[in-house]
Amino acid sequence: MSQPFRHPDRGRVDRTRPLTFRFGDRTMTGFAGDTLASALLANGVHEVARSVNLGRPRGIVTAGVEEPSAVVQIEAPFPEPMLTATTVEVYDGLVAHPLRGQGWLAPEPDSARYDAVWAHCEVLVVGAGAAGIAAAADAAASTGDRVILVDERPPRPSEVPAGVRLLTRTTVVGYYDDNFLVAVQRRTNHLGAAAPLEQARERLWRIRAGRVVLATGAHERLIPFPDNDRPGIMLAGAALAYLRDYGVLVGRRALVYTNNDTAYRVADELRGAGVDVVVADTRADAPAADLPGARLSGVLGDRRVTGVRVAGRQLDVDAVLVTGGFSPVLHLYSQAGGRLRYDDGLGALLPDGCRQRVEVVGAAAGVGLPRCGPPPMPEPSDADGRTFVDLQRDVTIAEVRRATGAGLRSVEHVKRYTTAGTAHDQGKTSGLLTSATVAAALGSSAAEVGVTTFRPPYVPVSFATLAGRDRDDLFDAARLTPIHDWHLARGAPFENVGQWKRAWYYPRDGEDMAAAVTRECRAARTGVAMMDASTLGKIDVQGPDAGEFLDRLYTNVMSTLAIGAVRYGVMCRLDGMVFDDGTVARLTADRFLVTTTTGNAAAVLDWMEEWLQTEWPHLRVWCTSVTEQWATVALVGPGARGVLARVAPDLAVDVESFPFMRWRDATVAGLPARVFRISFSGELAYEINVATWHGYALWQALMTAGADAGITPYGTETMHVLRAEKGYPIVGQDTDGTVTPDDLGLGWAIRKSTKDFVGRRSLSRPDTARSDRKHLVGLLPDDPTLLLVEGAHIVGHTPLGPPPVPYLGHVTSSYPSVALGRTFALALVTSGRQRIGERLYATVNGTLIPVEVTSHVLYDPEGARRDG
Amino acid sequence: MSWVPEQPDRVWRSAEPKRRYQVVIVGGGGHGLATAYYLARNHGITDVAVLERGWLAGGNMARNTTIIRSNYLWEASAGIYEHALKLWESLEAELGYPILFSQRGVLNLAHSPQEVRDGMRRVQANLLAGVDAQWLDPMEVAEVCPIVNVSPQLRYPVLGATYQPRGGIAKHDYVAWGFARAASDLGVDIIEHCEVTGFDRRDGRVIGVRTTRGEIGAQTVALSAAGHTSVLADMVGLRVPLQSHALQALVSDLLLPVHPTVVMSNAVHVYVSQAHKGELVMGAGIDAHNSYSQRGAVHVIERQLAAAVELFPVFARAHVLRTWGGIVDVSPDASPIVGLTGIEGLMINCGWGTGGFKATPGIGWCYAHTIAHGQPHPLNAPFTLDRFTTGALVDEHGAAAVAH
Amino acid sequence: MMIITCPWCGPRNETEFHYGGEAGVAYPADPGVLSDEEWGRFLFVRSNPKGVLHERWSHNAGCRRWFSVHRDTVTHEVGPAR
Amino acid sequence: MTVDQRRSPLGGLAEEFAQIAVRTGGRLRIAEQPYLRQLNVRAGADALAAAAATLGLALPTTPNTVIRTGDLTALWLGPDDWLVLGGQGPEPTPVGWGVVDVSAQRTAIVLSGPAAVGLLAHGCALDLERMGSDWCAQTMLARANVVLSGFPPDEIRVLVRASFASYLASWLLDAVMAM
Repeated sequence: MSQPFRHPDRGRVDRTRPLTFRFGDRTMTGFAGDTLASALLANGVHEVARSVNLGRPRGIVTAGVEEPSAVVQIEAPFPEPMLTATTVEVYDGLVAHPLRGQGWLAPEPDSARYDAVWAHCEVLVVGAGAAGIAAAADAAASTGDRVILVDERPPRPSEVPAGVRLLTRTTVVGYYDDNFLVAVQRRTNHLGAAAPLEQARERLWRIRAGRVVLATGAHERLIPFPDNDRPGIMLAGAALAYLRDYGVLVGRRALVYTNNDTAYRVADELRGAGVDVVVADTRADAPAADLPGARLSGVLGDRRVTGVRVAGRQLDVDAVLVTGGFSPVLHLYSQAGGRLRYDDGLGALLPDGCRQRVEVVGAAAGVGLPRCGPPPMPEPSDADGRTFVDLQRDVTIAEVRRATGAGLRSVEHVKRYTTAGTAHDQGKTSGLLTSATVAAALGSSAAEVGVTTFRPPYVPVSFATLAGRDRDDLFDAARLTPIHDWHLARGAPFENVGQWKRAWYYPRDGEDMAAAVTRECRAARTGVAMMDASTLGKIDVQGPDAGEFLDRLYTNVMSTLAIGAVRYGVMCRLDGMVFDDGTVARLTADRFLVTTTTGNAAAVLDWMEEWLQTEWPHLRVWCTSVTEQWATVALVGPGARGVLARVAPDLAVDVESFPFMRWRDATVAGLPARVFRISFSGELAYEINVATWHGYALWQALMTAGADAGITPYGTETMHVLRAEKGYPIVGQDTDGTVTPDDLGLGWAIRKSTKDFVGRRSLSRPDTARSDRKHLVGLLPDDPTLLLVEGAHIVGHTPLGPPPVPYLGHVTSSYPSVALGRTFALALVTSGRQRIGERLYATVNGTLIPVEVTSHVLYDPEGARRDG
Repeated sequence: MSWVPEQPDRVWRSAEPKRRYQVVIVGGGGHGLATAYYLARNHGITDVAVLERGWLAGGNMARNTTIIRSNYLWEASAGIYEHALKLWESLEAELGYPILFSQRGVLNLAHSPQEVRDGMRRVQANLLAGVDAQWLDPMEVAEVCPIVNVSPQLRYPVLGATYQPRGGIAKHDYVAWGFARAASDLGVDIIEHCEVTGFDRRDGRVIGVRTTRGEIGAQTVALSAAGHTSVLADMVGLRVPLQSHALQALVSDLLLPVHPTVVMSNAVHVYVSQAHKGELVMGAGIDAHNSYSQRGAVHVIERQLAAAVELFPVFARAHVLRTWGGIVDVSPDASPIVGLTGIEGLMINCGWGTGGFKATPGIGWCYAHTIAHGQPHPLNAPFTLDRFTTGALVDEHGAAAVAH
Repeated sequence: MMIITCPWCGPRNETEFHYGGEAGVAYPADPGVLSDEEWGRFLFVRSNPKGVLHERWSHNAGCRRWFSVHRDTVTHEVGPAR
Repeated sequence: MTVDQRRSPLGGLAEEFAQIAVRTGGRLRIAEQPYLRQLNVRAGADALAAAAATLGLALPTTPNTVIRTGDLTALWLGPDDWLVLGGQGPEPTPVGWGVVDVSAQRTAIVLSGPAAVGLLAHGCALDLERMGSDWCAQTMLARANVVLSGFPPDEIRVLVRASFASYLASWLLDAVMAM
């Protein structure tokens, strides 16, 4: 018979829409509106899981998120581990499986979409029970207030007050600073395989509320007794919910076991639905009880309750419905920073004040809850090892007593010793039982023992939901230059530099990276080559005090720079270590253009603003990022002048008219441009800047103009080789935050005058002023074909000997060089400049490679090539 | 089914404070307990009290993500962490306590050419320092940890990783309890719910502490209070270069074994292992602002999980069960501060940032030596306070970054 | 997600701001005259109270202005900007 | 007359943007407004009047507001910081204040229609429902810094840096799917 435990007419399920699902190896039917738990119970299935440690059969205990027992694995339509049967809505094609404490993850990627949204309201009400609806109606009545009412259940026919935005299937999971709450909305789960793919499966709501009303209700508690984990034993309120909401009878003959009066309403209603009910009340003074002053001392049945021993009698029952009172749901309140106080009458915690604008109403504030005290704890007995306080973690009274017996006094220690309260339900139904057991064992009170801290999330949230839409290409912004499409079409691989995508090299047919870079380097040294340098940071610094300002930030003097001239500059952090480098060009008397490294553009601008605003507000200087105002193309090589002359016929490009370290405004390829004669390769070079929207056109024009000269686009790898051959350091590669300008051989860039610059004082500290610091030097392997690994370490002796082996430094950069006809490296080496000419050894994975120390400037040390 | 081992029937002895001790250790976390243990075991100093203001080992010891490794960049760091790792390798037998030490290996992923250089550099430095270290290419990463997404299509693809096979995890609480019980057995007094409210001084020298359970005299007071060090140091007018920040962590629901090792990625700010019971244990970034709140902001968690799902697509439908924050004490060079303070009778051990747990036995050993001899142990000698004057920093930002 | 109130733009999420640590630590008028110890203190030592900290923020994703607030490092409650 | 050689960051997406209006039945329209002239103006209180006079417009002093003067729109960016949109010609010459032509630094994406605010709520934390008219704000949209400005009845202009434009456009197109 299908659904033998379905009551003929009670409940709110839609009997016109039967649904077929599979649980374990059984195919069953339920109705639209069922949870997996209600559908299973309708089919008479109580045993739905095994316990994690002891492997005991476990059933369904609750009808909601607090479920401590019925944890299942979803297998289809897409695997999801560790969901409570009480919260999974049934749909056609659902396949679920009983679990023993651990779920499993799908090996295939989750193709579902996720999403997040911000929301603002004056009033947020959590929980759409009677108290929540009343609070929402109240709030909505005040003019103009936006009221959001959040409820974890599917839409119900209950009345939504006018002007209230209702979010159903939505659970508030976290309550953070300044009334910021996060909720998870389950949007398509209940549709199963029919869920539209483009719709987000779950949506994260980030809600900022003026004030919050928590109408989160209360969780019913178990009363501990031997074998209280047997399937068929559940909370009395849950049995009532299954009848009222789903039309499901949890059994035919039930024992209601209670310490409070709510049980009698449950008993009456179940009797009305045809269930035989016996009420056993732990209180002696319980006139309505069939068995007053009763203790449940045993349970019959192995995989399902078949009977109980109570009050010295044995009863045949197929369900035991327990109520040990109620604990207000104050997880969110506690997360908000709300204080809790223990109320003896309720045997539970109540709200006791919060610095945030939050109020608690209804059962969550204890309203209407029976004042029955904590659940009665059993006297110590042989059955303690079968009397559970935390079902999901298999924690028994005996285990808790063992913890206190071992010497533990804090409930936090007991929790960690026993693992009580750490499972899927985070102790929603067990927390108080654990505290009560500890209190009983220590002869103390639950009030003194307290409970462990409530932490977000209130219910488990899938990783993907919290990741939202920040996945795949949207995981992080990819910053593109205006010439990106060209690089892409040309087949360049890209290097991530911060968020930027930079063309790495441009392989021709059949070329690997090494071949491409060799070709690109040769072109730059012997012909003409070009690179997209648009990612360089650019800052417009203007104002009457701009020169003075730059003098304070750079190690060298900028205020003396002539209009039309450019100077290389280094900045230090306060600790004297190199922060960034770049060029400074003087545009007018009170205006400079500063360039920064690609990675530090934002940091340098922030640095400038911080100094200007917080230390030197009297300086009249304004800094503006123009990084993306300008596209920059570096035109490099002995043939660069010819190509430039061709595209900029009005620009005098001869050495005298346009010398090194000067800039000129010009029309280049018909585009308004600013051309800088600066070089990061040692070759004759121009950096041509045009408005970003003209970058692509400039690039194409240069490619065309240089075609007959064999103009060669090159990427960041070639740029790195060319600069390394010249000994130009790259901040972040040849430096690591422990390197001073002098360490890099940039002592010449430190001004001779005593005028302060940021970081100067640090350079004279005892350790920073040592002469035997690590210096940037060149290394030439004895074997000119051998390429050192970047990161290889340098030692002065052979053999290595046993560790710890003292070392002198490490290789920061290493390349094969077509210009040098051999490999070379840059390295930071202790007393490096004093070791030039010495034989040292590079060590990689224990092997030793002999190298000679040289100056870090290996190519064209005289600087003869820069004029072409 | 892997489940936790049976817990011992006996833990530490809860003591009442005496009037005075030879050594009072302020802070009953892993470091304080290990220090007490090694004071007794290595130096025969058993007249020791460990004062804990709350429940024992309830601070960072209870909140960290339990990663153990020694592959730090600089010789000084590798020295002390490797000493710790060697002690970890025999600690279970030493303490007679099941600490679930599991050497499942630690991967540090590299996502940019610069991270590849930095990783290779660290591997070579580690090998010279006697630390086991390997460089793995992406395919080798996938062999060690098949669930890592090594597709070059990732926004920040995995370009390789450093690998320390001897790294791993242990069960934090059990480590603390193991040290507590062993120290207690050797005569150390462990005193919980005893908060230090001030210091007693005579002629400039610290001669004891005032606590919520009375005054306690001491020849040496040894601070071991991690994120709360500044609060204590302020009481004696000692200015320590520390800032306390919230570091967030979380656990998932219990899963069948899926993740065989420990994976850390500084670039995308995530690190994850799967603990013995089956839960994924994850850490994220440090909140930028100072905080003593032991909770963090949810946007950090969101970002962390975006990174986790990118790197481990298999994690998409794992669930976050619980999030929390620890308070990490961060020094300017991301290295610890250990040793003398310039105040007679007062020693300091702090600034471990995110590295505290993995150092536990090592620093306990060395701090005990420092206390017993009044001079730093050679392994903690580089970590003096005066390096912030001379500039001889041990800058682990590059290698430690956010990390752990 | 704290709210930090920018004196110009009003309340915004903490993610729009850059944290600048303790406020009121002025750059020395003449660093050259400081001893190594004094300079070291200026560089590295900042207050770290468990309680109210006078600290700097910059509205980085907004108007880019620096300002200071008093914020409780335990409760994260923020006093008025100045 | 020279050929216009400009190429806007989102020129290639015009068709995809146009589809949105069709798909949403006009509830949401998205279009790039390329090559908008933009001047970054910096002036202390002492030079405010001089700057406004030279530029021929009023500069708002109320944070996060906009003043329109003829075809010029001045956005408040900071207490001494404005973005002036529209007009044409080279940078004016400032005296005692500062100006930088940043026309190519950002491109504009204009969203309009009743669904515009709801779409932005997927990535913007500001309470856009409660903005007045002629407002502006610098903030984050998804993972990009933006300058937003809003005009009646339902238009919101998103100024985004050129290098982030492609990312932000992808994000917007994806968000439309999620709506």
